Order: sequence, then structure tokens, then C-alpha cells
Amino acid sequence: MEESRQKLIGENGLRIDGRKPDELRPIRMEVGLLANADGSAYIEQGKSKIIVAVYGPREVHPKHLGLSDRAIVRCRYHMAPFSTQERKSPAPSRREIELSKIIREAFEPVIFSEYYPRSMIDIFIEVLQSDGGTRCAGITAASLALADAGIPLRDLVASCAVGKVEGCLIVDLNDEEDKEGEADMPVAYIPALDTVSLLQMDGQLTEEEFVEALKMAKEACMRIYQMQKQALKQKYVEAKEAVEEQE
Amino acid sequence: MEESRQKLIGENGLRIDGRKPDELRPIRMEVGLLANADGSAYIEQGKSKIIVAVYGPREVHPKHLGLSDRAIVRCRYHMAPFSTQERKSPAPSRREIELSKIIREAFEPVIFSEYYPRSMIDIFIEVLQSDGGTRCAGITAASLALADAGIPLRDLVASCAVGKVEGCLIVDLNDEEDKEGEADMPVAYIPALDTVSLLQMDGQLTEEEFVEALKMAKEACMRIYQMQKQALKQKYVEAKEAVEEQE
Amino acid sequence: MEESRQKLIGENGLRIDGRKPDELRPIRMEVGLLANADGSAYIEQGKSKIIVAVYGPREVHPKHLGLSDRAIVRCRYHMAPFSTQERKSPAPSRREIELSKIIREAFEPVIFSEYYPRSMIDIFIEVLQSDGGTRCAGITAASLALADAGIPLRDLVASCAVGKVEGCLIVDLNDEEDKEGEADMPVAYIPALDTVSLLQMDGQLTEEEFVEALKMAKEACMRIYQMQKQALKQKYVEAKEAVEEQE
Amino acid sequence: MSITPQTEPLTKIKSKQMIEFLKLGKRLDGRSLTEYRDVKIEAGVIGKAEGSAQVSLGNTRVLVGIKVETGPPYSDTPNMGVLTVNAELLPLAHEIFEPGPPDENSIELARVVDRSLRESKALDLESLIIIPGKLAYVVFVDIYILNHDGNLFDASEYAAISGLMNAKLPVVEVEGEEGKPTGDFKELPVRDCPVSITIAKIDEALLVDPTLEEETMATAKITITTTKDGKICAIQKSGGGTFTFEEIMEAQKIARSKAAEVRSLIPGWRG
Amino acid sequence: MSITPQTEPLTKIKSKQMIEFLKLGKRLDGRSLTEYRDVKIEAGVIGKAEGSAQVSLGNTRVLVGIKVETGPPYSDTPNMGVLTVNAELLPLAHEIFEPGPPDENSIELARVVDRSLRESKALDLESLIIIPGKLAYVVFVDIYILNHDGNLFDASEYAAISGLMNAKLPVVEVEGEEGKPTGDFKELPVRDCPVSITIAKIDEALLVDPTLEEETMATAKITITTTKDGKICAIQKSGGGTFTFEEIMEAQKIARSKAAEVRSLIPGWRG
Amino acid sequence: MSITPQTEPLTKIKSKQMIEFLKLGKRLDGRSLTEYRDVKIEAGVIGKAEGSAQVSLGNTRVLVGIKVETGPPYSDTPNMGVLTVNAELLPLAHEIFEPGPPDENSIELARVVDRSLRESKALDLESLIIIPGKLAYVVFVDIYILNHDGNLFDASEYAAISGLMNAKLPVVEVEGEEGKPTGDFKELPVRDCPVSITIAKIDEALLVDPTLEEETMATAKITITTTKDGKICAIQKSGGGTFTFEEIMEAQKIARSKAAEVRSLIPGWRG
Repeated sequence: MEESRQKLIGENGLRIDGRKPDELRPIRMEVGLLANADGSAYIEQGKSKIIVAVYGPREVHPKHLGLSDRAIVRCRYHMAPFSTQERKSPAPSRREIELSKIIREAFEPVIFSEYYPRSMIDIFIEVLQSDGGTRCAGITAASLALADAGIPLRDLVASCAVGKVEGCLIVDLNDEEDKEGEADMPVAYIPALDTVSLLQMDGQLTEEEFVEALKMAKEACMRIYQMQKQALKQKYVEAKEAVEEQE
Repeated sequence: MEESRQKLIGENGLRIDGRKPDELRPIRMEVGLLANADGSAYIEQGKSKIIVAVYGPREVHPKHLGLSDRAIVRCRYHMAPFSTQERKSPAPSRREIELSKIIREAFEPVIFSEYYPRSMIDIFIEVLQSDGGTRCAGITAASLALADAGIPLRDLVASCAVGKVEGCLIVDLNDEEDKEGEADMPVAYIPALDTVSLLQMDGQLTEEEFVEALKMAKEACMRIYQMQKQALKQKYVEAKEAVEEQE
Repeated sequence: MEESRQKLIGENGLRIDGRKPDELRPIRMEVGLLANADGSAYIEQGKSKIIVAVYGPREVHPKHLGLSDRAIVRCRYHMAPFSTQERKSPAPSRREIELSKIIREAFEPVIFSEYYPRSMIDIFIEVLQSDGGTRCAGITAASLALADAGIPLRDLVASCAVGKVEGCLIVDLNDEEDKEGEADMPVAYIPALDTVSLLQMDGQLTEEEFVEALKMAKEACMRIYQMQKQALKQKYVEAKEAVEEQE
Repeated sequence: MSITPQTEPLTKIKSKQMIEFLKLGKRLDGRSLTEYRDVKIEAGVIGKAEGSAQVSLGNTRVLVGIKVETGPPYSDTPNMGVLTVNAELLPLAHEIFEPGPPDENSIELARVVDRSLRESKALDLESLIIIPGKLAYVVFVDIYILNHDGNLFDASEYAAISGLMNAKLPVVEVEGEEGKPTGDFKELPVRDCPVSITIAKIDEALLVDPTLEEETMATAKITITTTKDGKICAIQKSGGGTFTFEEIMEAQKIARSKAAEVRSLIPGWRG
Repeated sequence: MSITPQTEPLTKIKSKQMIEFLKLGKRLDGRSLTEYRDVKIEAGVIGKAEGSAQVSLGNTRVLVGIKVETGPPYSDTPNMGVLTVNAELLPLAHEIFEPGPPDENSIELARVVDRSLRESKALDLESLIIIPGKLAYVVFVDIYILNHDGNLFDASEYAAISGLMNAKLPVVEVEGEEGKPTGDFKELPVRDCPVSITIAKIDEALLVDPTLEEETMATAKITITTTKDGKICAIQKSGGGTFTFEEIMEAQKIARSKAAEVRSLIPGWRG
Repeated sequence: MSITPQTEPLTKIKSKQMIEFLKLGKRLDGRSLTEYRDVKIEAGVIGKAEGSAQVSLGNTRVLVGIKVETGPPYSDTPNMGVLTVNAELLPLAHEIFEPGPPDENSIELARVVDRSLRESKALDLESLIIIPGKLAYVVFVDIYILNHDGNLFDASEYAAISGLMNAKLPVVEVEGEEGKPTGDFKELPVRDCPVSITIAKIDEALLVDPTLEEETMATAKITITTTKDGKICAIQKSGGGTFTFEEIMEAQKIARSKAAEVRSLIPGWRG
């Protein structure tokens, strides 16, 4: 790293955006905002902005692609051309193809897909503005969209990354922390099962750091999980009020 | 525009190729020149040279793409790599994809597609040399090819563009007039129905100019329509003569 | 040719690698080395290294692609990105597409495909290191893989190129002889039928040279054919010994 | 190759009802024939893009992001900047949209919006050249369809022009044949405010801003874009039906008058 | 991946009749085994292209356009111009051709024609370099199949060489490392007139210039190209059958003698 | 778009037997849960490539070839060489692989290997720049799967790092802004020896180096790469199941200890 680079952790122990190491960015969640989708959600996490739609369960076309004992899950993680510093080609990049796969795999364990043989459930994640942590925020929002669509779930999936910058473990990295930092570890967690359904890491961590990072990830995910439940409750309160107003 | 540019309308009110504003380029039409196609036609309009083949009605493959109540129409407008000043890649450009769509839509209203459920009718337009007005000339020739194939039609479609150069409305623009002019408006007209099945415009026209341009387009299309009927008659005379000679 | 270029035929009449004009490069063949394939073979011919797998006869997917009276043969000739001097893109080149076709056509006459209607037989040829003559060596190895898969064959196909360098006809060209030489003519030969199932040529040959080259090709193919039979025998000896050891 | 699309028809009851309503000059959602749905335009929603705007027309929802980069000008316009319009019919916007490369519908949409912007000379491309023949500003207009309930042409056009008006241009300094961003920004040179009006034909009726249900019933649509001076700068007839000359005349009159209304809603347009 | 093609067989009656005819040395269309259909070659049909020619072999009809541009030479031949051959099996030429990227048949066709031109050294590529290693003439040969009734290899090859002979080269002046067209033209340096002859094998018979029906019945074909001096410069055996050595010998003799006939029909060849 | 794959399940008898074995800490092929199959690594098998290695893990067989060329560095890392990893799931390796462009499985494989190499800083990219911002060494790592019997991630990673250690760098001389090969070679600057360990979860058991049959039964896998110093530098959980935190802890302990074993087998590593 060059000397002139801004320090990512200040002398006061705070991060460039003033957060403490284990502090999440401001998060705003909204459920059910798209008219056509069976379920939808929007999340702002710091400057990252992501919209998710869920369609299904619906019939598979062509039929021979369906499975006789369960629904298939289709997942697309996609970044808008204007979501990044340099314009991104709308064609799916290798990174987007990989992330679509591991995000799908993060949801397979919570969806009761056996209830819907020969059907498919689609999860479409669109990153509208990217400032780090978009796969995790996308998972967090996709859980809400699945719930909004009424897909039976074992639990919501909550997701957050932990990373290391300048030797310090931090949660919920923004783009600069991700790029300049020494490690990034996205985690998706299923509270009801107490299991991890997505885990990736790049950078370098000692065993001790890894153990601590996992612990921080779980705590961060639990805080996000509370917000998810709050956002769903809010949606149903609003829906109920809307119904009552009409009566 | 640069000062040194050649004027497109001379002091005598004539165009660079000597035409009057409402004068068509020399047009040559030929019907039924391709052996394999069910119908075919060739048109030269000024230096534009276009060949069209029609196949069908024939069975749809795979079958599930067919419609139970009508034939589907497939249309490809395509430019030969050597048809343009700079070699054009043979892969379809965005322009060719758009034109294929609106040309197909220009023919849907005249084809009795309800006579042929689960069938398809293919229109293949190949621009061999391009000098402006190729979508219109392509439509004019495709009508002949459809008729030559014996596809039942409500009427032929006749097509011509009107444009504006140096403030003057003109019909049947050549390439230079199209590129240097102030407006270009391709029109496809169905005489028997007295309706317009293709209309596009780019450039700038006042309301008065637009009204006048539409009128000129209709007149130009009617002249082309007469030529189309003449070309078809000629074909059948030749066919009849050929039969009689054999007898 | 530049003057400074190394002579391809020395004053002693020998080639740059010391071979006589009608001498094959050292050839090593191995049968049955891949565990999953129904048949497989490996060939080293000079520095060319090629591996071939055969799958089938197996069911065709989707079924409508099958033929009611015979098996379809699918063939892919493909070069590894690291097989050539400059890295080759893994996407199939136009050359690879052409060679896949003519190699398939070289095998159609020997496969009893009529025994397996609605089935397919796959031949996958991977060039791992390329030093000239890879289509021929690929055919030679593919014959072994087909035999190893137990596909009923009218005979093995043996293949070798003949070429011309500095006016001299030579067999089994290496890369440098191919690139710098005056002609290259790959031949595939079916001894039992005494017919040619692949023949291509580029460069220039007089009629006399062509007649002589064909004769040399046949002789070279017959020598390769003997090695093919030896390699298959060796495989069965080994297999038998392996069985006997176990008993 | 363009192929007659397979479309799910409306139920018989609904289509009968729609036509009865239209005969009375009414629409299923209570609008008059020349009434737009609620037009909501919000500019600057994507702060990291150079420009952006989100438009709602009822349930139709479109987001446009503008990116500005530098690159070579086209060889046939060496003295002009580059404008590129792209549209994505996202699978989240409707169940009929599948992921994949742009199809004829998204290409047509992008090209119709492109012509509205280009032919109105809304963007002053001549001021976007940096080094003639070598280096120009490249303005990407990316149209993102978030929810499809009809009239994508208009919603996209309003979002595109609003995004351009909202966009800032990174100032570059020329060094040799390269441009280095100074970190400063100025406004994009937007000179006009083209507004497209789309009119659908159902049975004998002409109606503006069709919903998706209305589009399903329409035999044809015509999109007419006019400039601030009321000149027509782009037309696109689409769909497999026809218009009479009288209908075209009526449509252009409607387009001219509705455009003035909509133009007053474009944020940043100072007429 | 190459796959055994699905082909529509001839009717039993027709195929039986064809074979009976062949046993008598005759063909269904009345030709002898070594007789070409009417060869019609018209050069210069596309005036805006740098070169062009249309060839008919009976009902087979092929148009070739030549475009000449400038661009970088290949890095392994820095002192030579660039020759690029491309073929389109247009859907208007036969119902079996579907629109789409080039398949193995159009690629094989283009490569067979390419080898005929290249290996005969018909086009003097060494004189087509402008600045060694930097700038060369790039000659595009685009083969356009308009109607397919068999023997596309020969029809395309005749159209390609006729188009090259018809082509003019835009003269360029070197300025720095770029070439500016002066507006003048000179002839393309064509030094030879390669002619391919295609021979099909049906049952035991060898016959030239097969129609599509004959190709359907043929087990294999061989295309042999010879130069003006009678040297063989390209061979392509195609199709899933075989040839004996005797048949190959006979084929090359036929090819050599028929090529001389056809060569006399190539417009512009001053042999 | 990623889609739930269709997989052929094991027979009921076999899967029952596998689970019974696992409960006893045993595997169908006789291995213990933390035992790798025979690891065979042969470097330098493709003499014409700049580097190469072939790895067998039981019946799984992977060939990696390294090509080194020169080209422009990435604009965001102007002072570094370029590392590119690509994987081909060849159709000859298993009947489930079809020819075609890379699918999500081959892309994931390439990216997992890429991260192991990149995040361990195994390859000293900073020493692979030739002219900052202009010219760099470009190192292509091409993974070729020859036979698939499970655990492609590890076999590929071992082949990739072995290939890099085996590779030679063509020395280039700078002339202006171009690099001319001098004909000399030096070693690639390889500074670490990352080793990935893949652990599958079947029922409740964790087992290393799964065969394809075991992968079919596994609900999830985790691949953990460690550096020579025992630091974790890459993790990838894959498959549609989950891990508890305890399982992840156990997995990383296994990964750390097995990596040391495997590292001793990498040819050319002088730890």
C-alpha cells in the first residue's frame, strides 16, 4: 500500500465512515414494493441499494426441466450497468455467475421445495448501487421477498460479511474497506437451524482471527435478522391497516 | 454542416440526382426468380438492390412454437456484408433486429394468417446493395414475394419514405439525402384498407410539414403499388406464355 | 522464403529431426486410460500429444434428435489452450469446427451405426500438445478409443499426412515442416476396405507428385495400422494378465 | 429474426367489458382516453451514477442511470460525443421477461428512446468532444425496467431525459492524447426536453398511456415525440395493426398537447 | 461438435431411377457424368462493392461481394495483406437453412474456397502490404448463397475468383502510420485462376457438379482445385463415405480437364 | 441464472451402505474420513507450454497448462502482472459434461482456484510488470479436467500451483513500448504454496477428498485453502446444504493439518 493512503481505522478506533468495528451500516428494508412480482423487497445498506423480486411457485417451461419430487430454484444476481464506478456491461460477468450459484445454494436449505414438485421458484436480485456487501444485502433482501411471496420457509436467511482492515476485524465492509482491506468473509446464517448456508473468504486470516470473525458474523447476522422480522411485521401492519381503512 | 458541402437541392429545385421533390427513383421489380423459395422477388430502387424470398405456409418446428388459431409470421431483414460502404458484419445489428420486427408488423395486417393454424410463413429480406430506403423497398418486394408464394393477402403493402432536405419535402430519399437531410419518415401503406402499417420518423418536422409529408407518402406508395401490380401481371403473363409455349 | 531460414532437408537427404523422407516420428499409443469414458486412447506422435474418449452407444437427449435407423455420431476435435505456441482461446475456432466435421465423416464409414438406432456415439479428441499432424494422430487414437469402447467397427481407421518440403515428398510432417513446406495432405485410410475416408490437401502438387504422395500415405497408414493393432493387443494382454493375477 | 409473439389474451369477460367502456369514452381504471396515469419522476436516486431518475406511470416503474466516461468518438462523427442507449427488460419486472441478451423488444425500446434524445438534439453532442477524432465523452443511458404495466416507451423516455438533466459531467484535462479527470463536475449540456406520447388503438378508440391490459387488447400503438417547440422529432408505430391517416392526425394532435403537460413534470427542465 | 445430420432421403422411386440412369452413364437431368450444368458468371453486379460476381450453376445461385479495407496485418505475416473468406447459407436459399451464426457447413464452405484462393497464390498478398507490420489491405470475400441446388463449393469458388478479378483496390497514401485513400483505384493483383471441380460418388459412379438431389444420394464428394498450370492446390473430401485410390486418380484426372473448361469462362482471366 | 441441477441419485442400496459405513468412520473405498486418495503429481508434462502439471486424485485426473504472454496490465493495477484462470469441464471427463461455453460449475472452479493463488500471493504479480501501465506478463492458468471422480477443486488447485512452480518466464527486452523475447527464460516468481482441502458433509460426517459418489450424497462441501504459514486465504462453501459453526471449526482444523501433508507432495516447493 502507498504511504499517502487514507487510514481505514482512525486513531480513535473508528472506521472511515465513523463506525465502530462491529457496527452495521444504516439499513433500510422495504417489503412488497413491486406490483407484478409474487414477492419483492428493497434494501439500502449504507450506499448499497438492491431490489429483489420473487416469482413462484409457478409451472416450469419446458416441462422436462422440472423435478418430480421438488421445486427447482432459479437465482440471478445481477448488477445494473450504472451501479458501479465504471459502467458494467449488462451481460453477466463470471463473478455474477458464481454469485448466482452460491446465493441459490444459500437458499436451497430454507425453502420447502418438496411442497411444489414440477414447479420453479425464481429469485431475481438486482444491484442498483454497489458499495460493498451486495451479495449479503441481496440475500437479506431476497429472504424478505421469498417471505412476501408466501413461499414456505424454514426460516429467513440473514447475511453479513466480516473482514479485516489494518489488522482489525470489522463487520459489514463498505466498498473501500473491501478493496483496501486484508480479508473479506461473507456469511449467510439461518437462525432457526443455527447453521451457515453461505461462507466464502478471500484475503488472509489466522485461525484465531477466523474464529473471532465467525463469531462476529453470527452476531451481525442476528442483528440483521431482527431487522428482517421487523420489516415483515411492518408490512403486515400496513397491509392490515390498508384493509381496515377500506372496510 | 460544413460550407463546402454540396447542396442537396439545386437552384432549379431539383435534387442531386436530378429528380423533382416528389419523384421516385427508377424502380425495377422482378417476381419469382429464386427456384427453391415458395415465392420471391427482386427490386432495384435507384442503387438499392434487394432480394426477398418467402417460404410457407409450412409446419412449425418445434411444434410447441405454433399457434392454434393462426400462422406465425417470421421476418428477417438482413444486409449483406458487401452492401454498405464499410463492410458490415454478417451478425444481425440492433438496427436489423428492430427493422425485422417492424417489417413483420407491417405485414401482419394483410396476411390471412388465420387460414393456417400451427403453420409459419417466413419472409427473408436480403439487402444486396444499400443506397437508402432499403426497409421500404424491402417491404415493397416482400409483398410481391408473398403474392408469388400464393399466400392469401388482403392487399399488397406498398412502401416509401418521405423526408426533408434543406427545408424541402422530398420522396424516396437516397442514402445521401437520408444522411444529410433534416428528416426521414418511412411509411408502409395498404391501399385496399387505406391504412398505414408502418410509420417511423426521425429528424424534425412541424405539424404542417408532417401533414404534407404523409400526403406525399400516400401518393408515392400508390405509384409504387401500381408498379407492384404491373410486376405481378407481367409474371403471370410470362408464366402463361411459358405454359402455352410448352403446349 | 528468407535466405537465413534453416534448410528442412539436409544435404544428406535427412529431415531437420533426422528422419528419412518416408519415416514416421516415434509413436506411442496407450489404450483405456480414462476411467469414466466407455473407451479411451492416448497417442504421442513426435511432440504431438492427444487424448481421446469415446462414449456410447447411449441414449440421445433430447430424443427427437435421434435417428430411427441408426446411431448418430458426434465428434469434437478440440485444442487445449496450452497446446500451441500462442495460447489458443478455448472457444472452438473455425478450423476446429471444420476438422470436427471431416473427422466425423472419416469414421461414419467404419461404425456399424445401423446396430444402434436412436442412440449416439461420441468421439472427443483433445489435443494437449500440438506439433503438426494432430488431425491424423487424433483419428488414429480415436480408432483405438472406439475399439476400446467395444463399438462394432468394419476396421480401424489409420491416418497420416504426406507433404512436400523443398521439393521432396515426406510423410508425417511436424509443425515446422507443415508451416514452411510446400504442401500438406492428410489422409485417413481403412485397410479392410482399402478406401480413403479423409483426404484434404493444401499447397501445390503436380499430378506425378500427387500420385506418389498418395502411395506414400497408404504405406505410412499401413505402418500406423500395425501399431494400432499392437496397442490393442497389448491392452488385452494386460487386461488378461490383470484378471489372471486376481484369480 | 422477428417472430409473431405468443401472447396470453385477456379473459373474454374483461375484454368485452373494456370495449364497452371504451365505446363510452371510459377506461377500466376510470381514466379518460387522453388521461395519463399518475406520473411520478424522482431524479438523482442513484447517487454514485453521474445521473439518474426513476419514473412511475401507475404501476409501471423504470429506473434510468447515466454513466459518463471518455473514449474515442465514432469515426464518422469525429467532432461529437457519443450517446449510447441500452434497455434491460428485467425478469423482476414481469413474468414474461426471461434473463438473457436483449431481444427485439428491448432493442426497439432502446432505439425509440435513443431517437427521441438524438433527433431532438436534446444532448448537445458537439460540446462533448474533448480531442477531435481522438477523445470524446461517452454518455451511457441505461434503462432498467423494474415493473411492467404497459407504456414502457414513455416511462423510459421520461426517465432518460430526466436522468440526463440530472447528470453531471466529470471535467477532464487533456494530457497528450489522454483525458485526466480533474475531480470537478459541470452540467451535461441538455438543450431540449423531448417528450414522447404513446397512443394505443383498441377497437376504434385511441387512448394514451396504455396499461399492459390495454396493450394486450391494442392492435397497434404509435409513439410520437415532440420537442419543446412542438416539432415532431420521432415516431414509431408498433404492433401488428394499422392506423388510418385520420387516426394518425388525431394522434399527433394528442401527442402535441399531452407533451406540454408532461414536460412540465420533468425535473430540471427550465423550458 | 459435429453431429450426423438428419437428411430427408429422396423418394424410393426417384433414387431407384437415378441409380438405373447412372448405370447407363446418364443423369436425371440429361447430363453426362462429366458435364457441368450451364455455368453463368456475371461480374460487377454490386457496383458499390470493390468487386462482385454472381454465378449460376443450373438453379444454384451464388453472389460474392469483395470489400477492401485497410487494417493491421496478422502478427505472423507482417509483410502480407489479409484475405478473409466468409460464407452465409442464407435462409432464402433453401428451407433447410435457418438464420443464425455460421454452422459447420458454411464454415467448411468458406474454408474450402479460402484454401483454393490462398494455396494457388491467386491473390498476391505480398503486394497488399502498405506499412510492414502496421498497415495492410484487408480483402473480404463474402459468399452469399441465394439458391441452393447442389455444388455450392464450385459455384462459390467461381464467384469468389471472378469477384477478385473484378475488384479494384482503393489507392492509399501513407501519412505517419495511417493510410488515407487518394480516391484513385487500381486492380487487385490476381496472379492465378484456381478452379475447383467437385465430383460426387453415387453407387459406383463418379459425376461432376452434383445437383442437390444427387448430393442427397451421394456417399461422398471430393473437391479438387487446380491452378492455371494444372497443379493441384487444394483437395477436400466431404461426406460420410469413402473413395478408393482408383477413384481418387480418376477424380483428379476429371478435375484437371474440367478445370480448363471452366477457367475459360471466368471473366477477366487473361490466362 | 443459476438453476437447481438435475442429479442422478445413487442407488438406494449404495447410499444406505455408504451411510452405514460413515457411521463407523469408514468409507466405501476403504479410506478413513480424513484420508486422501493417492495424490500423484507430475510436472512438466506439456513441454511446449511454459509450465504444466498433471494431478491424479484416485480416478480424478486434471491437467493444467501455463502459458505466459505479454500484454497490457489491468487499468486498476498498472504496476502488476496479470493472472487469468480458466477451467474446462471437458466432455471426455464425464458423461454429464457437454461441450459448450463455461457453465457455472466451471466458472466457480476457476474462480476458487484463482482466489487460492491470488489471495495467498503465491505468484508475485508485482514483479511481473514490464512497463508500468503499458506492458505486463500475462499468466494463463488453464485447467483441463480429463476424468471426473470428485473433488475437482483440490485436484485443480494442486495442478495449478504445481504448474506455476514448474513454469518458466520468457525474458523480454523493452524496445520503446514493446517487449521483445530475448530467448532466455527465468523462473516464475512463486512465493507461497497454497493448498486447498475440500471437506464434504454426508449425513453428520465430515470427510476429505470426496469421490463423485460421495459428492452425490453430500449436502454441502467446504473448500479451505491455507498458506505455507497456516493462514486461511480462501474459503468456498458450495452445495445446497449447511454447516454448523462446530463443523466449520472442525473443517478448518482438518484443512490446516491435511494441507501440510499435501504441500510436501507439490513438486518444486522448497517450503
